[in-house]
Formats: sequence, structure tokens, C-alpha cells
Amino acid sequence: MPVGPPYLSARVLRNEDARLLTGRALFVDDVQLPGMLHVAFVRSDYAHGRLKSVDTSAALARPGVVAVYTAADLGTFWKPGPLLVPPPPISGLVFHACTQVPLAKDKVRHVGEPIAMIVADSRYIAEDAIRDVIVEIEPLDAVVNLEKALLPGAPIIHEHLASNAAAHVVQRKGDYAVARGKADLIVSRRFLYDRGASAPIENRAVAVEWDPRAEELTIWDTTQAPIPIRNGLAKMLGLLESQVNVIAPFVGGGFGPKIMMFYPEEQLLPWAAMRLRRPLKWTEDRQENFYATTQERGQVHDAEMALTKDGKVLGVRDIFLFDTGAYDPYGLTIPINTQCTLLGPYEIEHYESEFTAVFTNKTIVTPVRGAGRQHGVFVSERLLDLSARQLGIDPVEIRKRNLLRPDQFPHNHDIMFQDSAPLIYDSGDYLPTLEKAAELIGYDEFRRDAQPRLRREGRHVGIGIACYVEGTGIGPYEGARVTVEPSGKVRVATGVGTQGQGHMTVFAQLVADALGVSVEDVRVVTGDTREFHWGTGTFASRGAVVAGSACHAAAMLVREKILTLASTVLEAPKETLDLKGGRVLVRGTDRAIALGELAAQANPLRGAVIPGTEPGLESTAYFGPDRGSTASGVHAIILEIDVDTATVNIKRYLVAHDCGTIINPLIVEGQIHGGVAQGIGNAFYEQLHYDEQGQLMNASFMDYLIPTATDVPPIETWHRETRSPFNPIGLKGVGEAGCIPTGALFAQAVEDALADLGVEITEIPLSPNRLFELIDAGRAARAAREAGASAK
Amino acid sequence: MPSRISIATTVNGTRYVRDVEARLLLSDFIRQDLALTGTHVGCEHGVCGACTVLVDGEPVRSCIMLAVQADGHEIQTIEGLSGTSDELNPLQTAFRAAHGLQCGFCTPGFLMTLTAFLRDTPAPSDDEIREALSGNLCRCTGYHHIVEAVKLACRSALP
Amino acid sequence: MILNGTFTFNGPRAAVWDLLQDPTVLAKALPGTKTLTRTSEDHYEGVMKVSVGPMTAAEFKVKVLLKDKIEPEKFAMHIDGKGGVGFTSGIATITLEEFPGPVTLMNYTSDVQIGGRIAGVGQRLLESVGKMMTKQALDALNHELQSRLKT
Amino acid sequence: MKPAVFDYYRPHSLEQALSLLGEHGSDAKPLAGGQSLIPAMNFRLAAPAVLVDLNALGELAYIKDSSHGLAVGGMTRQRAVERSGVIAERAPLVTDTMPFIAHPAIRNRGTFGGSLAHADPAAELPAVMMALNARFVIRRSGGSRTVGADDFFVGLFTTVLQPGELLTEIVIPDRPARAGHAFQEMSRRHGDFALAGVAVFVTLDAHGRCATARIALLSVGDRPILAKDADAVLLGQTPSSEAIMAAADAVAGDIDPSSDIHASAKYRRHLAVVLTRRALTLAFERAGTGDQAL
Repeated sequence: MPVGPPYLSARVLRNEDARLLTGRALFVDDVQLPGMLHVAFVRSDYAHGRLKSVDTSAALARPGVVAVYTAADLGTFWKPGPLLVPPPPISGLVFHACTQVPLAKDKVRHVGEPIAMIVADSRYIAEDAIRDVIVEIEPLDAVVNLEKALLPGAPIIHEHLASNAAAHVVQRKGDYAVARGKADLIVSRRFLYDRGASAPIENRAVAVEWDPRAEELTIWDTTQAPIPIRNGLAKMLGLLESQVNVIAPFVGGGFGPKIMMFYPEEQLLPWAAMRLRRPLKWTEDRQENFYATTQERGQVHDAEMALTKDGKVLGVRDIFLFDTGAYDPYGLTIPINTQCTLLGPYEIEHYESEFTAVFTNKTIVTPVRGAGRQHGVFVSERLLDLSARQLGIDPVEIRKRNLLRPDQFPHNHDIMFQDSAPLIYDSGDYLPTLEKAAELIGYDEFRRDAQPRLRREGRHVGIGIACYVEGTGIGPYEGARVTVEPSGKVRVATGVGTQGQGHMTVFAQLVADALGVSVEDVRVVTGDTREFHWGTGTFASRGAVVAGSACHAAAMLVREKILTLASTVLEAPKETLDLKGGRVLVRGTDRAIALGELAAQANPLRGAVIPGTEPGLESTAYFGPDRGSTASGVHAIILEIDVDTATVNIKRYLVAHDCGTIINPLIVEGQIHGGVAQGIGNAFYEQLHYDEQGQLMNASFMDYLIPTATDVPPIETWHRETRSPFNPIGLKGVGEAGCIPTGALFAQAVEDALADLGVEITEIPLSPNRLFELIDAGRAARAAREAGASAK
Repeated sequence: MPSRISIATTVNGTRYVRDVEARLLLSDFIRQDLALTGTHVGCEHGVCGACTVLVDGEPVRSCIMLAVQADGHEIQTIEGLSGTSDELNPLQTAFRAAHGLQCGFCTPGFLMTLTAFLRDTPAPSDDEIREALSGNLCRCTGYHHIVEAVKLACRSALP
Repeated sequence: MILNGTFTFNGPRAAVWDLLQDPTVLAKALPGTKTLTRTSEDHYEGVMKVSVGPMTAAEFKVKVLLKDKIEPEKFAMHIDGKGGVGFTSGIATITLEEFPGPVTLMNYTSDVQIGGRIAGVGQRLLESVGKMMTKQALDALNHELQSRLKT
Repeated sequence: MKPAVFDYYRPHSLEQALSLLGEHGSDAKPLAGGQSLIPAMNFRLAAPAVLVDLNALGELAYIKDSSHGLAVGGMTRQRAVERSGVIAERAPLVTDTMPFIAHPAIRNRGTFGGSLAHADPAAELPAVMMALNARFVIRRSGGSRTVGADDFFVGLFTTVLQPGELLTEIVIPDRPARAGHAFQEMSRRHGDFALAGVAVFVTLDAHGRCATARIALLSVGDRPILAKDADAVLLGQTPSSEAIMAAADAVAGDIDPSSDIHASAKYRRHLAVVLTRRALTLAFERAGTGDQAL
């Protein structure tokens, strides 16, 4: 197993592991500062209501309580948060921005919305004081069901609006009416796709210290985007950005919601720390996470596919509702991802997609790993499977007949992607990946031999294959600074935050190759605004693509400086110089100089630095792709269903995928394994159950079921590398690849396993209970058919 | 102020005598009073396993045990797995070699659970490994590389 | 949460009706009631503590309102409880029918809304707790009826 | 999620524990393994004023012979029962069931008596003790009484235990000849609360006909339920698959399952029948061949 150099595409072991494996790694909840006070929040028990009064007198009287704040105490600091992602410029788009507030003022709009902030000597005392605060809420009927939310007379959540519609968008490609006219077959269904909570094992946390002497604010935050947090807080608190340091140390899993800015806690703790002149820490507990951290949730699709009799897709029309929760600070990223990802790797000439985003009295919805892509893939893959069955075509065969061919790239779909750029597939070669997946899962053999044989034994086994294409690596940009220090070690700083993706190794591999040093000698710092001033954050599978490319670009500039300086020092033309083993060597001679020594010479104590040149061996570079690069893949599954107990046992799970050039296969496989596990969770174990009054009925790990080691099978992976033309290394994103088609795949295989019962799956997640109902209904229908047949 | 109780407990070979409130959770005692922050808290209702430590050699959820209950007992946390410096023991080495961790927040719980499991079951089957791991939740790895790490640790531990 | 059912009291309807309007009886019958006093016609206030297995801290300040009374055959009971663990609010519609014996058949349909922390964690128990409390209340009422009829 | 304040006592003798519990009555909760109580306290759904910690009562942790059968001390850790050779030999139904109870880290602290006194309708041990017709020794200051499994469980999380009383010993009757056992449970993940489950203990007479059949179901009522109708169908019958099917179907009449977000009452009822059929089949096979290690 090659471990480099060269390090590109090598299975390099991670630099950051030693600190994590010995318990020395700092997470935000580990921060302990002298004189630190602890924070807890009084949160709404009601999903919708008028906040009449908040009496904090008893709480303030409790020994150990230092302060209790409500909206009234915030003065001008109280205002709705910023709109993070303005919707793309799509013609006819309607969008109402209603963003969350630090503390509820006149209305509460979801269970768990913060009403008061308690500061005390310990978290224990702060929680004791929650019951002391008397909150008077006049309950209002809650808006929960997406369709009822839009009916006239439904309770209005944001009363300055005429309805609960948050947005309405239509995107068209070609003219669907033409497709409908020419079609031999129209298949239409209603699809329900409910997602869940990201549920990282580390809950959110914020620790803050205001140093009145230096007039500097230091914030430790479990954020995926420290730089935008710093920028926003500086503006809100009237400070210079240089007075605000935001540090995302080791973060225990992000998966999306740890980027949502600005959580009330992220605003309130800095504000209170400056007033009290005491360090503060708030650590979200698991129950709070289910109410206060954003989630991704349901969509209702009425979709239609028009095909020729030999299975060629002519067009798709999809009308759907998207649950955006009580507020919509993250704009329309998720539903637009759904619109774009529905097209998959297929040639769809005519496409019409219309959605309405709906406010509901539930926790705010922002992207969670996959970010709406699952919903789109579920609709297209399900319509293909249902069409295949009606036309008598094999599910793999119908997909082959619709794949885009390599000669059709770059492929412009004429609709807008989430990054406000047109959806153009940069590069792709889909047929080999589909054929490889079918070959590795043994599709033909299973259909021909294994399945018929097992079915004769009365067993219910099913196979599934599903395809997807995902937009990754979107802009706007990231930056990086690379510095060779006199010790010979290399320092890299970039603005993205890290949540386990191995950035400290992946970026080091790129830099080590560029400078000819050992990967262990490259120390990467991410998520610390003191180290790097500019940047965006970690989301949408863009870390490696955008920040990685920036690190590579900066390293290449440093390489150029090294060659220029070394050619004078070693008196040899640049072309004859090699960088290897931390040294610059003159090819064919024994003349060489250590990089550290060269770095010292680049910062002379005597003599002058030639005007127009810079001291040291350091460069900064920025990388901003003008649009996202599209990764793609095919998942395959074999499962068996015990129809008596309605339980599912996954026998095999395979991922064949293409994410362009792979920097570290070990880390890419880990990203895929984790994605598949979350996909399986969202297909059969995880569901947020809200009752009709907006109460979350499973707000703990006892009833919100994360798949465990006995629920996730071993995962086979196979890689293909179709380089992206948008960055010099050819990188595409992979962070979300594992979880995008899993729901569609699961539905296809379950339907296949229960073919004798004629069960049709148009919703996800399933559960044993739901499977029991479907099997029960299938058996009753079959019995009725047989009774009908024998009666003739 | 609620009454405080004096407790004496040995953690990673060091004896500590402290006065604690009866309601102080063992997880908070280890993390805040002893500043051993390698043990992590993920749920505080005994499900995720991130807070697992060894009490008298057996894995236990420290978030659903009181600090006063540790009086007179011996505790081992992740900081006590390898020597004072940061070299790794065979299990930790195997986790790095097989990429058995990503964000690392759940890793302390896995390492403590596996330290006891591998002591009792030195050559487990894949199914036995997965069952032993099923009490610890991980959201990043999908468990595949963790199982590989355990198998690697077993192979390297064979004489 | 929907809780419907029937219960047969061995006694005449009028006696059952009087029983149900008497706060001291309700205080004894509703499980976990610590105090229940009449504040005005058909309005009661008090404190209830629901204690089931691990759940011992579910204490609520309750307001009870009796409405839509058609003596002695039908009335509705609204209960609103607020406490540290969350809130409950429920509407029960109760009809009474007398049969030879005399026995009185009570038919109740109730919709109980649970909210806040207790809804998010207690979910596994709520329906069972609801069934148990209803059964305990009706048994206690029937017991009280028998002792009244004897004297 | 931190517990509320409480007064804490750690008695070093059973007598001292019983007098403390007697003195504080319903304000006091015994703390055995704490694997159900402390999570409820962290959620602040439970806030006892007084906690009496029983973990220093080494005298209550034992597995030993007694005149009526195998006696297990109330404070014996579930993990010790799981690893006990004596239990495996004389009460294999218990040994088979232990791995279904949560995970090792929970069983290392959870106690045998604690689970039974807690009486969660979805817990495994109450149903197993009912299937084995175990006897429960209850102690209070200055007195004790013994209750059979059929009478111990009274309602939802409610047993005959009164404030001031402790379940100090559980006696599992000696295993008769030609006995067979089986435990079956369906949960969404390994170690989760069961959606439905059944513990079965049967014996055959010399002619291979069913002499006794105790079928105890969990998670299908407010307490563990002994399927009386099902037993009647089997007694005196040779355990054919038809007889077993009839007994399993009869179970549906004995139970009163509730619905929650994980399973409807209808699904629980269906599972109870399916699992009972599978458990009876395995138990009678074991009783017939006398080979427990099937």
C-alpha cells in the first residue's frame, strides 16, 4: 500500500489522530477559563403562541444565579438574524426572508425557541433556575402539515405575510408539454420524503472570553464557518474584525447544521460576556439539540415522467412542497438542490419543476448532509423503477438507455444551481460506473439464479441499483497561506473549519508534494480566524476542492520562490533544481541546501531585501471556481426481508463512484462509509415525529434511532477518477456521496423483495411498523385477487 | 448550599481526594474537577457511549453514574491508555492505521469499551466485534473502518 | 393523544352526575391530585403530581373547567396543566346513560395534548399512563359512589 | 441535562438501608444500578428528595443455592448473572436473555433486583421471572414476605413493593426434568427496548405430552403478561406445529398492547403471536431432546 511521496492518491495516515486517540484534542466543551460562568436557556414548550410575559424575579433570587436576560434586555442588539444565502436570480421567483431572533419577543414559533438566558455559577444551578422563570404563553393552533399550512384560514406564522408560503419557484428546461404529447407512457405518483436530524455525537457549544485590557473577544464555537461568524459578530457588537477571534478547535461532526449562522447562542454569549466581563460557556445538551439545532425535513412531491415505450425518458414534471420550519435564514439551497439533483445522470430534454417553501411551527430547516439531493434522486429513481416495471424493462437497462454520453459534456441543464450559477455538468462518464456496480454486486447472476432459488424456498430477497449526480465544490472561494520556517517545518493556514474530514492530512499531502517535504512536517491549521483572515466555510462537499486547491496554489507560489532563491544561492539554473526530502538539490551534483536554511537566508539579518520582493518563503493564494464540479456514482444493495416480523437485513452494500482525482483513498472511503450509514439511518431508522400541535415526540436518543454497528453492513467501494476541468488537480467533492441515493435504493430493493405481494414504496423513511402495514395490505390484496379469480 | 461529600478515587493510577456535591455526575467530575477532558459527553442519558470509562476494569457510562459512587473505586479513562508521552498503545495504533476515527469525538468511548472487550475476548469474530461496538454510536465512520481497526489490533496482539 | 372508552357505574345517573361535579371527589379520584378547589361556578384550580415509575417530578398547576352541561346526561371537562416538565391540556366529553339496575353507562372521548420536555421523552409511556390514570380515576369514582349509596 | 438536588445516603448494612427507606417513605428512592433512574433524573422527569444508595451492600450481591432453588441477591449485577456458570446450567433461560438487555456497559451497573423492582413493561427480566415462576423475597425494617411472580407485578411500573420495602432476593425454582426454554424479542436495534417479546418455559410428561407451559410476554401491556388461554390449549397435548400455532394465536387474546411512534398495537399483537410460535417451537425441541444447547 503506497504511502508516498508522492502523497497524491496515497493512503496517508492522519496527522491529527495522535491528539484524538490520547484524549488531548481540544473540543469547545473542554474549554475551561478562570471565573467562567455557565449558561442555560428557558425555551418555549409551545410550538405556536403569543408570549405574554416573562417573570425572571424568582430566578434572579436563586443563590448562584448571576444574570437572567430576556428580549427586553437586549435593546438595539435585538434584531432578526441575517439572510445567509440570498436566493439565486431565477425569473419569477417569490421569496420572503423571515429569520430567527436571539430571544423571542412577542411570539414563539417552534418548541425550543429561546425565551430567556440564565447565567449562573454552574450548569446545574442554571438548569435549576429554568423552573423559576415564569413564562406566560397564550397557545395558538400550530401549523404542521404542509398542505393544510397553505389552506385559507390556516393560522399564519409570520403575520406580516398573507400566507405561510415562504417562497415559490419554477424552473423549466425545454417544454414538458411537448414531452407529454409524444409520450407512450405517463407514470405519476405522490412521493413523501422525510429526513431527520444531523445528530452529531458532539452537541453545539460556545465559550467566550472578553479581555477588557486588550479589548479583544475570543470565541470558541463548534461552527463550520468561523470567518463569517467573526465578521457578523464584529458588525453586531461594533468591533473591528481584528478584535474578534473565532476558533473552531476540534469539532465533533458538523454535517451541515453547525454552519447555520447565527444561532441565538452564538450572538447572546459574546454580548453577555462583554457586559458581565466574565468568561461564559454554553454547552447544548442532547435534548436541546433536538429543538435548538436546525434539522432537514419533509418534502411532498407530485411527480410525473413521460417515456417512450422502449423506456426513453422524454420529460419530467415535479410539483413539490418543502418544509422550511419556523424561519428560513438559509434561503432556498435545499429545494433548489432537490430541483437540480432530480435530473441525475440522465438526458432529460423537457423538465418542469415547481416548488413552494412552507413555514411550519417546527425547528428551523437548513441543509443536512445531502441537503435536499436525496429528495430529488428519490423522485427520479422511483419514477424510473415504476416505469421499468410497467414497460417490462429491467431497472438497470432502463437507466442505461437514458444516461448522458461522454460526448455530451459539459452538459448545460439550463436551470440554476444553488450557487446562482447555471447547472452545468463539468465532466462525467456514467455508463462504466453503472456497469461496474452491476458487475460487482453480481446483478445478472442474482436475477437469473440466486433470487428465483431463494424465492422458491419462500424467502424474500431484493436487489437495487440507483444512480446520482451531485453538485459539489461550489464557490465563492477559499484561501490559504503556506510558510516554510527555518526549522524546515511547513505551516499551512486556511479559513475552513474541520469536523473530521482529515483536512490536516489531505491539505498537507498537496503541500508536501509541491515542496518535496515529508507530510508529517506540514502542520495545517484550520478554523482559526487569527491564523487566516479570509474564507467561507465547510459545507456542500467543497473542503478538498476549494480549500485544497487554494493550499496547492499557495504551495506552488512558495515552490517558485524556493527555486528562484535557490538558483542564486546554489548558482544553478532553476530547471536543474529538484525539491526532495526537504532539500533543494542541483540535479547531477551533490550540491544542495535544506529548505530551513534557505528560509533563514530569505529573511536576512544583514543586507537588504530587494525592493519588490518579499522576505521569507511564504505565499498566500485564493481559489474560487466559477461553478461547482459534478461528482457522480451508483449504489447497489442486496437485502432480505423477514415478512413475519417486517424486519430488513442488508446482505451487501456497494458504492461505485467518481469524485475526480482522489487525494487520500483511505479518507474518501471513510467519507463514503459515513454517508452510507447516515443514508441507511434516514431510510429505515431515523424519523422526527411531530404531533399535530408541533410537539416533537422523540427528542432523545432513546427514540431517535441512530444506526449502530449491527445495523450498517460492511460497505464495498470502487473508485473512478474523471478529472474536473475546474481545478488544476481535477478534484470533485465526496462528503455527501454516501447518503444521496440510499433512500431510493432502499425503496427499490424492498419493493423487489416484496414483488409477490405487489407492495409499492412511495415514501421514505420506512420502519418495521410501516413495512408491516404495507405487507399486511399486500397480503390482503393478494387474497382478494385470488378469491376474485377463483370465484370466476 | 447543598451538602458536599468527600470522596477518594484513583484515576489512571493517581489518587484524588475531593469534596463533591451528591448530584455531580461522574462525567462532569472527571472532565471539570479533574480536567481530564478526553472523556466526552454526547447525550447524558446512557445511549451514545461517548462517556464510557472503566470502573474497576469494566466499561460504564459515566454520564449516568454519580461521582460519589466512584468513592473507593478505580477508574481508567482514555488519558490512561498509553504512557505519559503521546505514543499509542496497540489498539490506538490500529485505529490510526485503519482510519477508525474521523471527528474523534466518540473515539474515547470506543477505545475504553474495546479495551475491556478485547481483554475478555482476544480473538472475536466480525459479528462479535459488531455486537460489542453496538453500544457506542458513531456518526462519521459508518463503523466499517472501526471493525477493521479492531481486527488489526487483534492480529498485532497475537504473539 | 386520543383516549376513548366506556365504564359502568353501579348506581343511578343522578348520583353519578353529582359525584362528577364535586371537587372533593374529583380531588380523590384524579390520581396524583394534591389540591383541587372550586374558584367559581364550574372552575377549579389545584396542583396535580403524576408519578409513574421513573417519572416522579411531573407536577402541574391545573385549571379545570366544566362546560356544555346538559344535566344529567352530558358535559365536557377542560383540563390545563402547566409545570416544570411541560404542559398538558385535554378536553373530555362525557355522556351518562341509565339502565335498569340501576346502572349508569359512562361513555368518554378525550383528546389530551402533551407538550414540552415530557412530550419529547415520555412518549413511550404516555398512552399507557393515560390508560392507567383513567382507569384509576373511574375505579375511585365508582368506589366513592358505592360508599355514598350505602350511607 | 443535570439532576436536581437531593439528599444522599450510602448505608453499609441492609438494616440501615431499610430504616432509612422506612423513615423517608415515598420521598426516598433506592439507587441500585441507576441505569433507568439517573437518566430520568438527568431529564428532570424524576427528582427524588432522598436517594438511598444500595451499592455498598455487598451482602445483597450473590448467586447461591437455597432450599427452594437458586437464590440471586437483589444487588447482583446483571453482568455477573450473565457470566455465571451456575445460572447457565440451572436457569439457561436467564443466560439466553441477558445479551438482549441493552449493552454490556449498562449490564455492568444494572442490577438483577433493580430491573425487576423498576417493572418496565418492555423490560426482559420481569417476563423471564414470570416464565420461571420465580419467588420474590421482600424485606422491610423488622420483617420480610415472599411473593410469587404472578402477584409481584401490579401495574405500569408498579409492583407490590411499598415505600420502605426492598426486593432483596429472587429465587428461581429448581429445573424439572424434560424442561425446555426459549426467549425471543423483536427490537428496532440490538439492545433497544423490545417492540414485543416472549419468554417461554415448558415441560413434557413421560409420554412427550405438554405437562406445563408458562408463556410470559413483554411490551404488550402495562406489565409482563402470562398467556393463560395459550397454556390451556397446550396442556396434555403433544406439541405438534398445529398445537403450537393454536397456542400462539391464543396469545392475542391475553394481551393489551398500546401504540407509540415505533409500533402500533396491531403490529405488537402480530409480533407477539409470531414470536410465541417461534419460542414454543424451540422450547419444545429443547424439552424433547433434553439438549439445552440447541
